[in-house]
Amino acid sequence: MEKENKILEAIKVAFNVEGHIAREKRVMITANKDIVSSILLFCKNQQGYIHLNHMSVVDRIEDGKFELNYIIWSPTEKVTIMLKTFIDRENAEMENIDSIWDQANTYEREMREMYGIQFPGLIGRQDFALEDWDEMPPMRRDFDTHAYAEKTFYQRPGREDAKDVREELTKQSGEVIPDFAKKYSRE
Amino acid sequence: MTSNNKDKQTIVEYIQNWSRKHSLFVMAYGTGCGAIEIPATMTSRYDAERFGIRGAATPRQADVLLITGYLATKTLKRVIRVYEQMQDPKYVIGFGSCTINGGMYYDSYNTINALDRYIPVDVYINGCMPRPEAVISGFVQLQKQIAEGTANNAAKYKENLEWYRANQKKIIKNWRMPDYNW
Amino acid sequence: MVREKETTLYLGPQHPGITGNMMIKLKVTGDTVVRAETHVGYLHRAFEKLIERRNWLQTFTILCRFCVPEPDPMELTYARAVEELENREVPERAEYIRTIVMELARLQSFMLWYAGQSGSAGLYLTGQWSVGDRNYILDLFEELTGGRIYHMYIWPGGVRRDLPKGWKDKALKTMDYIEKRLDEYNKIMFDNTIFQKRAQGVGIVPKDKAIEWGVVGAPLRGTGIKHDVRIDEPYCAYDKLDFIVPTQEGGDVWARALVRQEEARQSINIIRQALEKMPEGEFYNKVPNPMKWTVPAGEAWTKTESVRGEVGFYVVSDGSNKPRRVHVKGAAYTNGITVLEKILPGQNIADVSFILNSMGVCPPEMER
Amino acid sequence: MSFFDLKGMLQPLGAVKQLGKKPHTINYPFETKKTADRYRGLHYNDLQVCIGCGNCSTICQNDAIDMINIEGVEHSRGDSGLRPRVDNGRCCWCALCVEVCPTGSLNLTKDYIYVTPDANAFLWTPGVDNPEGKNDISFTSETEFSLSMYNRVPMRELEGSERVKSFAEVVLGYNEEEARAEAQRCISCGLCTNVCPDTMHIPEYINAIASGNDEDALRIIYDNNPFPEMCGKVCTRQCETVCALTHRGVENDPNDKGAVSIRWLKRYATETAPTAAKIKEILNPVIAEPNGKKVGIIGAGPSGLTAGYYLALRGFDVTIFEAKAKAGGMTVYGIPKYRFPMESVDKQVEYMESIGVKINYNTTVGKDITFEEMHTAFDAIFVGIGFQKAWTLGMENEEIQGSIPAVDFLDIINRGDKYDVGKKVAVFGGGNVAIDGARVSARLGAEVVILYRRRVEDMPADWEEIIGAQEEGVRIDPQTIPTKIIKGADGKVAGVEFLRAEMVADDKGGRPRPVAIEGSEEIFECDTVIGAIGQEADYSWLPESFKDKIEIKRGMMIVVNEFNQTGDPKVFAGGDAVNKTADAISAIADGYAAVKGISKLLLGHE
Repeated sequence: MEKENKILEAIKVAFNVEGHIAREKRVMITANKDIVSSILLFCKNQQGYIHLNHMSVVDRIEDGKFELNYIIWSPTEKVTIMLKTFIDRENAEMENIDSIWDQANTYEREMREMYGIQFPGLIGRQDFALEDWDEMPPMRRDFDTHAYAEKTFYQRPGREDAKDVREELTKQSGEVIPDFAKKYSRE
Repeated sequence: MTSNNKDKQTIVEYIQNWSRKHSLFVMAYGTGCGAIEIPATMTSRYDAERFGIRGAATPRQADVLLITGYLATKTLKRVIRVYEQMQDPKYVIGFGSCTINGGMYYDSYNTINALDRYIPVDVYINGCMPRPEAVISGFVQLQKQIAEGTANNAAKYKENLEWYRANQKKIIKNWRMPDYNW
Repeated sequence: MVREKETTLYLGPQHPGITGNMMIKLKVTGDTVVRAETHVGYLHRAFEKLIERRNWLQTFTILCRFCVPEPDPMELTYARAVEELENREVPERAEYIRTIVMELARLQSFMLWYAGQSGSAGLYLTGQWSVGDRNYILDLFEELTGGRIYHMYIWPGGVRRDLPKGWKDKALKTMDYIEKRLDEYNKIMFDNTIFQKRAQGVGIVPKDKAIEWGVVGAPLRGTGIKHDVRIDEPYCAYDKLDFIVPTQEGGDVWARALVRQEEARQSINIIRQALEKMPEGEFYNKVPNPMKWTVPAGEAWTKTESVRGEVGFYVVSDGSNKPRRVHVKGAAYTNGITVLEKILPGQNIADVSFILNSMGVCPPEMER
Repeated sequence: MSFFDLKGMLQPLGAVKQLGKKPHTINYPFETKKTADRYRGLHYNDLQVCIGCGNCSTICQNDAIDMINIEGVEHSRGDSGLRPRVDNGRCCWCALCVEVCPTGSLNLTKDYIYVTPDANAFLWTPGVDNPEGKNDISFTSETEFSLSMYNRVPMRELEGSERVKSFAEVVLGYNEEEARAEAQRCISCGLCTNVCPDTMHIPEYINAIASGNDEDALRIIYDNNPFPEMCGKVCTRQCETVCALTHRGVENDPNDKGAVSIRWLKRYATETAPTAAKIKEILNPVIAEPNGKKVGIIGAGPSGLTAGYYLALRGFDVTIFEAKAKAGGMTVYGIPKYRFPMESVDKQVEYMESIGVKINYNTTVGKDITFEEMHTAFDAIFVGIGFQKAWTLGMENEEIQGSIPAVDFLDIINRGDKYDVGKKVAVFGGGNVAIDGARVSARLGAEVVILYRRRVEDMPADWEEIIGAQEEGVRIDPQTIPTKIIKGADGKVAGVEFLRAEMVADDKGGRPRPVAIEGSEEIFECDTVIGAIGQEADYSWLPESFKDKIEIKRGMMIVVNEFNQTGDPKVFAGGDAVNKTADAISAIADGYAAVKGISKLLLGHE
């Protein structure tokens, strides 16, 4: 755990952020969005964490936030740093880091398309995987893909005679499930 | 499709169908997962060339379009374009669950569910994904239909072009494609 | 200096030289590539969205579809992520079986690569051989898992079924056969002057930039950097097995091909060792009733070395019976987009699909 | 490397040597490669084994499996009558449906080829579309690694030697962790609800427990059962006999067969509310405005109290007349305290009284108040008198000291009075009451033998009770037919004479009958004989004038309609006196049905 402690302390001292060691070779840090790029630069240029492993978003819709994760790795230390920050879901905007790592450009383009997060100064095509998409960014949790698919794509008929087992059983026995209990019935 | 037109064919039609049946040039367009079994079908172990099945690099040369699984809406546009570029006679084989009723991706916002709404399909092969034997049986079924003269969906497509276009345009919002004149 | 006229070429999505359903927009002057832009999305099925609607177990069946040529690392990486979240023990036998499955998958994927790499150089015979022989590995898979391509075999807690009777001997026999055949492929492919001339000095990934660019897998090892998740962060039974991670200097298509050639041999070596060392015992630490199975809240980042490079799964649980987020970082996500766009300029158009094959570009994994 | 690299030019020509080799091509379709023994091909379902639980349909992430009615399959006990149909236009052959199938009826076969030009022809009813598929089965699940969990979380109990020292409760109950784990096993099919006389919402409350919402579970239970604590401890649990998991769980445990312990989970839920006040707080019952209608109830047993509780919730003015000093009926006086402690009943009665149910104790109808008086004073009457009188053994010396019917014996002990059983006790019968008598005697320090006509496996008592009794040192002597009670010199019981019996197969296909073996008389010396061969009702309170309206079958059973209404529209009846099963849950169901009937009669809606 020596290496992990070393980098954790270094970041803590330099940026006054919270962090802990999740397990061997995993350092987790939570930082304010303003200093994310500084931490990344610090790790890359001064600590040898030169490999951007991954960037990810988690939609924390209940808090009105997007959780952004930057996962970086050092080929010498073999330690992974997971840097986390939260941004507002409304008018989501995050600093563009593709000047630090070029490949971040791809991740950011995808995030822009899938979550609607804006990265000022991001170059590259507006669309990534989608084409002529005019709904809300689809990976947002409030986008209902099943409903959209049912509405948009043809549903082949012939399966209307399907029965719900629980419902069929209540018909046979005359059971009446109270409304408040129904949320516990089988999906 | 069960009716047998074989007896009603003229000798010319019979020879035509017989020749078509034994020379199926497959469009080399791997649209989905099922494409992974195409190399296996085509190479030494299953050797589909025994049936006169072989690859063709461009749509103009091809007879058979394999829709190897799900179609993302973005691919659907290209598939329609490829299909329309193909010369008559042309056939479509749908691979696996995804082309029939959406398969695994039935609730995805980006994949179509029923292929036959957008282009006519001659044969469906069951499976996810169909293994080489199943693929070959699909081709054998197609050959049978060709010999019987029942595989004439290309003509159906032209007749019902408006219906197909309406369905296609429902999915493809930005329709910027040339009209091919077959 | 006279500026030559630029022409735009669209390579794909329907093109025999493309490695899947994707498109590369090339700006060329003469027959030299000036700029390349990768367009993906032709295979976008929104897996990560669909997973939001599926519970922890249902997710495992859909994951293997992320990458068609080599689905097993996806299953494994997910299983390991869930196990990490849950602190679920995996029986040792399962770890060995997983190792074998991973290496078999690697091997069969290499055999597809043989076909692609030589085919894009115009050598079609290798493909006929290797893809034909690949069926023997798929037969092994079929007997072990019940499926040829999509195995859906490695799941959280272990593997689905134990090795069937007689499988071990059959696997060893197949390995002997494949090993013999690899030599024959080499004769018609690697020893072939045409291939050598096509491959050497083409599509160079610079060593000093490789890690920073995010290059992973064989392309990285082809530059002389020895980085492999199997050694850096060993998983399954890799830390108990002896194997070499081959590297080559040069960073060109040739170096990558040599790396893969040696890796295929190492795979056979690993499979033999694992079959030998595998202990008896349980193969599955049963998960609870899948419909009510909840995983403690938390996040996990697990990495696996697939044939194309490092595959990472970022899995977040909110404590419910469905994953909150499963985000996949496939090897091709960097190798096939930014790295490719960097190394293509200056290359000959004819070499583009050659380079694509050697970079292991796998579109379904890029756009998911 | 020059262009004229001769080796590199010639080496590939080595491929020529392959020319003479036999190709490895599989000449499909003329030659077929055998698929693997585990191949995941088309589905096959054994329609006879399938119970239509729909677990396959629930696990299917592709929404490919529908449950449909098919010809020739009717619903029956523990079978919903539905069968799965797979949409092969959705299926991905992951075989999760096979892994979760609790009966093992659903399998995948080696057959996989299906080719057609018709896109609508991909609906596949396994077992109907491939009846011969049974011979082709390849991918199956086995109990040890099936995703259905066939092993019950064991219930912690007192040691047998510890139990006999006191009347302390034997079963210790699940703790939270155990309850969650047990609740997780439930596949929520709901087949159990169909056999529950009271159609309790079993999957719902189990799911509530599984997801950690114990209070919700309690609310769901109280929806149609106001005695969950009793049911949670002593229910006959028909539900557990049809649990989907029993079909293969029997391999692991022949007793509980791996059924979800529905009873113990209910018990766990009730432990959320240790006092009457807490029950009220959690349920927060909505009591309707008084509607001015008065209902009289005879007997404060499970059926009477149930009727009283739900009637009170609906705004009726309810008065219960109970002959004894405590409410609860047989559950208080007939069930030993080591199974069902007195406080449990008191708590529930207290809760009922708190929402307005009035109980007149020590008031016997026919003595303290006549039935005619009740009939005029109330708008409706519910009769829940139960079976109070034990059947006589019809044996010599039955009336002498030392011979006592089990119900009376249990009554005495439960009241807290003393009864001297002596050193040795013989119990006649094989039902729960017999076992209760035996186990209580054991707790009083006696050596106990149960004499039962048939084999141990034929005993109608719960397997747990039988095992529990044996652990406590009770000896079961099966295939014995008592013939006479032997009177000692002191005029008390001195022993029992019995015949050995052999089991004879029944000609009509019923269960084997015991037939006495001539001359096999034996004598068992004992101080007490407890007879537990059945009980009946006492209808002496019912005036003759009503007997033509209220029909009583064979002097025992009151005849009622679906609303538990008797021939007299004002009079409803329930409990042991009405239903054959004579258990508490049926009594509760009767009470609940009568509530609907009374509401319909007096308010015009159910």
